[in-house]
Amino acid sequence: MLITYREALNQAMRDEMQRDERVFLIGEEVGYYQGAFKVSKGFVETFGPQRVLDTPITEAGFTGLAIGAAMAGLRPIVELMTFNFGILALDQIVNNAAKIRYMSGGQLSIPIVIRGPGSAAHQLAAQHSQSLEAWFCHVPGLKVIAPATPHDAKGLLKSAVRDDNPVIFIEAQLLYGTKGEVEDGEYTIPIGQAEITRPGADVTIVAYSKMQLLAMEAAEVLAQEGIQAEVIDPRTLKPLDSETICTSVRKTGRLVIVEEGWPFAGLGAQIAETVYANTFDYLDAPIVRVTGEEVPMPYARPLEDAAIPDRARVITAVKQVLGTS
Amino acid sequence: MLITYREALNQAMRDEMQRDERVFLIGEEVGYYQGAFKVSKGFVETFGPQRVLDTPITEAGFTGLAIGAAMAGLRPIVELMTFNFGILALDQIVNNAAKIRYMSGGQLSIPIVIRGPGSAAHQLAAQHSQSLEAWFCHVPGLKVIAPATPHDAKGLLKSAVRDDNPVIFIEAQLLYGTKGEVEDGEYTIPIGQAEITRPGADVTIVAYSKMQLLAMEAAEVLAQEGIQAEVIDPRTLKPLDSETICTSVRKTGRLVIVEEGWPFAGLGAQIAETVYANTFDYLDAPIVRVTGEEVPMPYARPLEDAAIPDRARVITAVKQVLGTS
Amino acid sequence: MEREDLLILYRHMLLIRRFEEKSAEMYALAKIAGFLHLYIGEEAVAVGAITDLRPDDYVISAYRDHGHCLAKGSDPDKVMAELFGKATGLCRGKGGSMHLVDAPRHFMGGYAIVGGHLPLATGLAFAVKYQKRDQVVLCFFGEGAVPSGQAHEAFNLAALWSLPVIFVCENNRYAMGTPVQHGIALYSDVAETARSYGIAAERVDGMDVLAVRALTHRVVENVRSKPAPFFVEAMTYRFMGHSMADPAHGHYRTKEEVERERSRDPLVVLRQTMLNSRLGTEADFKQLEQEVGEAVAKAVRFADESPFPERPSLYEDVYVE
Amino acid sequence: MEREDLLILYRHMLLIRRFEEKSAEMYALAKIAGFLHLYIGEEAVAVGAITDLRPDDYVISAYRDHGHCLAKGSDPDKVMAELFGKATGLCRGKGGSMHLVDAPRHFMGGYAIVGGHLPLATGLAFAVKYQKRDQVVLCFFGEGAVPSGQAHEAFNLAALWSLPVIFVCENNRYAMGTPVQHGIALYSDVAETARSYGIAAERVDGMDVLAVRALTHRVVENVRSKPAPFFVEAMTYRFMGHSMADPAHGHYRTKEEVERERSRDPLVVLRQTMLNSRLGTEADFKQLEQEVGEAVAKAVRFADESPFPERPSLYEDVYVE
Ligand SMILES: Cc1ncc(C[n+]2csc(CCOP(=O)(O)OP(=O)(O)O)c2C)c(N)n1
Ligand SMILES: Cc1ncc(C[n+]2csc(CCOP(=O)(O)OP(=O)(O)O)c2C)c(N)n1
Ligand SMILES: [Mg+2]
Ligand SMILES: [Mg+2]
Repeated sequence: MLITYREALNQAMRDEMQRDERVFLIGEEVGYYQGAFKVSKGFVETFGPQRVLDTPITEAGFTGLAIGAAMAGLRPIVELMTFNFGILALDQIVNNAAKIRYMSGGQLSIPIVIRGPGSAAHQLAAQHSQSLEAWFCHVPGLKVIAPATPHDAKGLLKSAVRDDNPVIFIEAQLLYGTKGEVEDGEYTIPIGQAEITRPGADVTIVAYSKMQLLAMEAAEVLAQEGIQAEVIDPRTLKPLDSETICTSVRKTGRLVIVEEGWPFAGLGAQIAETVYANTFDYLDAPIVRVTGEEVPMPYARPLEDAAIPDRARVITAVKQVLGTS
Repeated sequence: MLITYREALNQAMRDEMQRDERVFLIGEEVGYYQGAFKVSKGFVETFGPQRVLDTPITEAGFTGLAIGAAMAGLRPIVELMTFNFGILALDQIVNNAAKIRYMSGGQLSIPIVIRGPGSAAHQLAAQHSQSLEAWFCHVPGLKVIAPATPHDAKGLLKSAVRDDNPVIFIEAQLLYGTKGEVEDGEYTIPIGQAEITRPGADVTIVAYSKMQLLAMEAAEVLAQEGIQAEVIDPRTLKPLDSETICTSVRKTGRLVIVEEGWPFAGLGAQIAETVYANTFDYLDAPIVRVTGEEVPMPYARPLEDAAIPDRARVITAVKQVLGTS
Repeated sequence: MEREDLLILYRHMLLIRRFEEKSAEMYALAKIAGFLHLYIGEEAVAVGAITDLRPDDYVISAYRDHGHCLAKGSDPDKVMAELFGKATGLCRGKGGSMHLVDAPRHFMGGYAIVGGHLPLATGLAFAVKYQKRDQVVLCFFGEGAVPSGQAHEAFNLAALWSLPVIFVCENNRYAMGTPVQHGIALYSDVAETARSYGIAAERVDGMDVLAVRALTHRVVENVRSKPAPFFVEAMTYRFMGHSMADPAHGHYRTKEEVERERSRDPLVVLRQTMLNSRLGTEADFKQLEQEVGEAVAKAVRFADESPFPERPSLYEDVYVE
Repeated sequence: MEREDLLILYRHMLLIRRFEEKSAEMYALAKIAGFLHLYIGEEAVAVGAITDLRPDDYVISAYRDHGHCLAKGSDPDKVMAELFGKATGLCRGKGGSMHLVDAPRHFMGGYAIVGGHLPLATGLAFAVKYQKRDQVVLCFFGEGAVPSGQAHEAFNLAALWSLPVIFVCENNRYAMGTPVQHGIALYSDVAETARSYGIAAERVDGMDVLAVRALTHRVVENVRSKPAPFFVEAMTYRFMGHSMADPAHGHYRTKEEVERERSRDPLVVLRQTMLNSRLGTEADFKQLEQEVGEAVAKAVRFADESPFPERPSLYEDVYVE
């Protein structure tokens, strides 16, 4: 069936809550408001306020509460209204969720999913338009997922909820309304598996979340010019499926990485380093990164547009890596 | 004169506070306790409790307070007892200190230094042994400094205090007691300049903070085996002096990067990516990274030792990059 | 109060009201985008608290900041241009609705992380005291910020160090769709939070600009002469949705409730008071409408005709060079 | 109380005392490293509050956690082995002094970010309520954590949702070198913090194990039958420095003050009560000393003879596979 990314998330959570009584949803406006972006539409009506909890604006408090509940055997889904507010819960995520298992020598585990939109929407300005995945990816003990399509969103969210580890699940405001085919019925997608979303022999493009859509568009345009790009969506950012990426690069010899976040110490740097180190003798040109600009996000539309990667920049990057620009 | 890193920091802050009334020091135990690691020894006695402020355990609160004070024209130095607690102030640092200038279209500026020890000491376990520089380096609007020697600590801290931007200044508990020559009298070191701490033609080693000491030790040992390593200390992590590093790599063709933090999405990934992209045709072998292990820090000494880079690992890495291992 | 003063108060509230109504129109026309949080219904709080401050007193706010910015005397042209994202805006188009800043007027900004600007306010007050000056700081925030950790850390520091900051809690009873009783354990007396830090606190009718003004006038003079924080709980109501993305009434409050509250419209209340006491005439109000209408129209014209920022400005203002 | 019960209380306190004195020795010998925060002087709080909990009640603490862990019944051998960083330790040597965890005993850990475990405690209580069970959660923390934002967010949630968590504030009057009056604006009544959330609160003499026990006994039963948070302010004192890196008295408190407080030693207080009321004899105490001495010696032997964890364990327990 053709459904939106938002509906896919809704279905995944609904399934999992139906399947397992220990799963509950907690966050700001997730209940009666149906979620700030309506992802939990109908939930409080179906599952009741015991399992769908509206919280005060206390990200550290309710994320920590959910981690504590996980220590006692529950399986919380925490909705962050946006990942910008996740910064306030970072101590809980990094110092508790990610480390409690290790510090306890394996006695405890924290099966929790922390989800919500990351990255920019339209003109939300500096404090509301950040792509912070690199921070989470840096931390051992966390898994990080950033699906681009409704199909992946559903399958991966279900896997995330069933995973016994803390999972950071990064969505995007601008993806919520996008549509895609989603299999009927029950399926999951394994965490840690990239997908080749378009085969090609000339150049590899790695792009995740919203940027995956850009990459596919760019590949279309490039194909018309006779350039066959192989597009890969890592889907899981940590653990990264570097095998799939490196295999592709060994074939194409050229790589473009697209990410929306800031360039310096962004996730693309790590992907590049991994690829360079593992395909050193296969690379025909330096890897080209397409990233957000090195600035806080400006409000004005023309500046914002300039700050975020677009199709044209991906196309330019591909031509640059091919030496045809 | 030969002084400790701790004394060098103390001198730098003392000079700057004497020089400029707007400079004040704020943090937990910085006053009557003389600093948790005695960096502000004698300060409250010299400058009084108006300029040396002991705070409650409220990192977000007092860091935000200092940012607000900077908005009104003061030049605060915030001491974080350790950077682990800086996670609690991260919203203030990232969403306010780093962005206020931009959001205000240049009307306001935040001349603040946020300093304290990062990285592991001995057996302080998972919540107290983190190297989080990659996070700060990711954020536009911040500068990040991590000096390895008393000389650099003094010169760079003075520059940081005089800089009109927010500066993250990362020290290390295990460096406080180390000694080094420091020029008498007034000097500053420009932010953004790496130093070649040892010249050599065979291989380049980039290492900062504590790891710089390891790199120098390793270079000594390697020299005895006839391998001449050029050692570079970036000193400033952001903006990174990639020119100095790339020039060296163009000469040696080989690079080892040493960092104490976690490997995935660590700062070394960015340094590697920068070097690969800029010296693609000069590199004779893939860059080798020496990093902390991908685990929360364990308490037990043998495990902790295994989790942190040591001299032997640096030497092995150099031999690996030289193809002689 | 004098007739002149009352007319000024009314004019300020009317300016905010008409400015924001026009902003909503401009939002519908996509001239303004992003999040737009209107202050309509709450004007008496900003105007009552801000208009007799000294120009060098500091004001700082959250994302619902148009009212505070205009009450502090910012040029409506520049404010509207900022909402349009134009180069002539207060912040050169970089801040937008949620991050208005007017440093020369000591309007220190709107901030969009709930609770995050309370420590900043405390720091402004710290700077005042450090420099042995006598300004006060007015910090506005919604009741939704009260449970946040950052607010509490700020309260404690302000109280410990006797800083001259007046915390003005605009209790409009909802944080987005969350009624105050689901957000704050002791919802019936939000000011009790402040008292637990030894901070003096008072509640005031936030729909009555004269009451707000009387209270803040007294408090400001006290705080100025003897620095210490104060907490004002202003009972108010927003007539519009949380932002343009939220309907004025929805599942979380009924149309009836909104209608009922609208009868306490601060503009209507003041107007009635003035008419009753013959300190204002229909002619006065008509003239004010016209003046304000023209000012707002001019602001829109200015914003509309101004250029967007050029690409190079993207990279400016990240660092002080 | 029965003689037997009193002897058990005394034994628990004595075990903690001797265990920690020995730990300090082992620290001097570098058998233990990192931060070591001793609980000496504060034993009555943990023992009074924990020993008549049900085994399935939860306890959670900060970094000064040996006392709570031992009071919850953990095996001293494994605790000492953990301090030694040995593979046989409670946490396989990975946690150390600040992060003891004994999940089977529902001792949910020691945490080293001040304030950071209060939300966890609230979450444990949430899970209890969610699962319609009747355990209670005891959460211990120093008064230094009270101003932290995380503590406040936890108090508010616990109060809003009536969660069965008892917050036990161990007010030893110092957070490292910071006297409580420099840390908490309303230092004279720390429990007022809790009341501002509508949380019932009581102060108790934390040097008197019987007083602590009487209060917590009553509170636990109330909370169990009718879930709601409670706040205990236990007035106590640490006889040693903040950690092994800090002298017992220094600039922030005088030798005289420490001496004076030592006269309220909880062990001495209980012993005197028992002797006075003839519920304990010198012979009893002598025998307890011997038993406990042997237990501690055995723990040290066990720890010393145990192997360090092997390299592969470095990579274990990061993820559940
Ligand atoms: C830390 C944080 N969490 C969540 C949000 C999303 N958010 C924006 S406004 C708001 C409600 C705030 O309500 P209140 O403080 O009462 O102010 P009001 O909008 O009523 O003026 C929320 C939850 C945010 N901006 N910051
Ligand atoms: C968030 C945070 N900031 C600072 C520290 C450093 N620190 C460790 S213990 C401590 C004092 C805590 O005092 P209190 O809560 O009263 O507990 P006590 O040590 O007296 O038992 C401080 C500042 C920390 N661990 N966490
Ligand atoms: Mg509100
Ligand atoms: Mg204490």
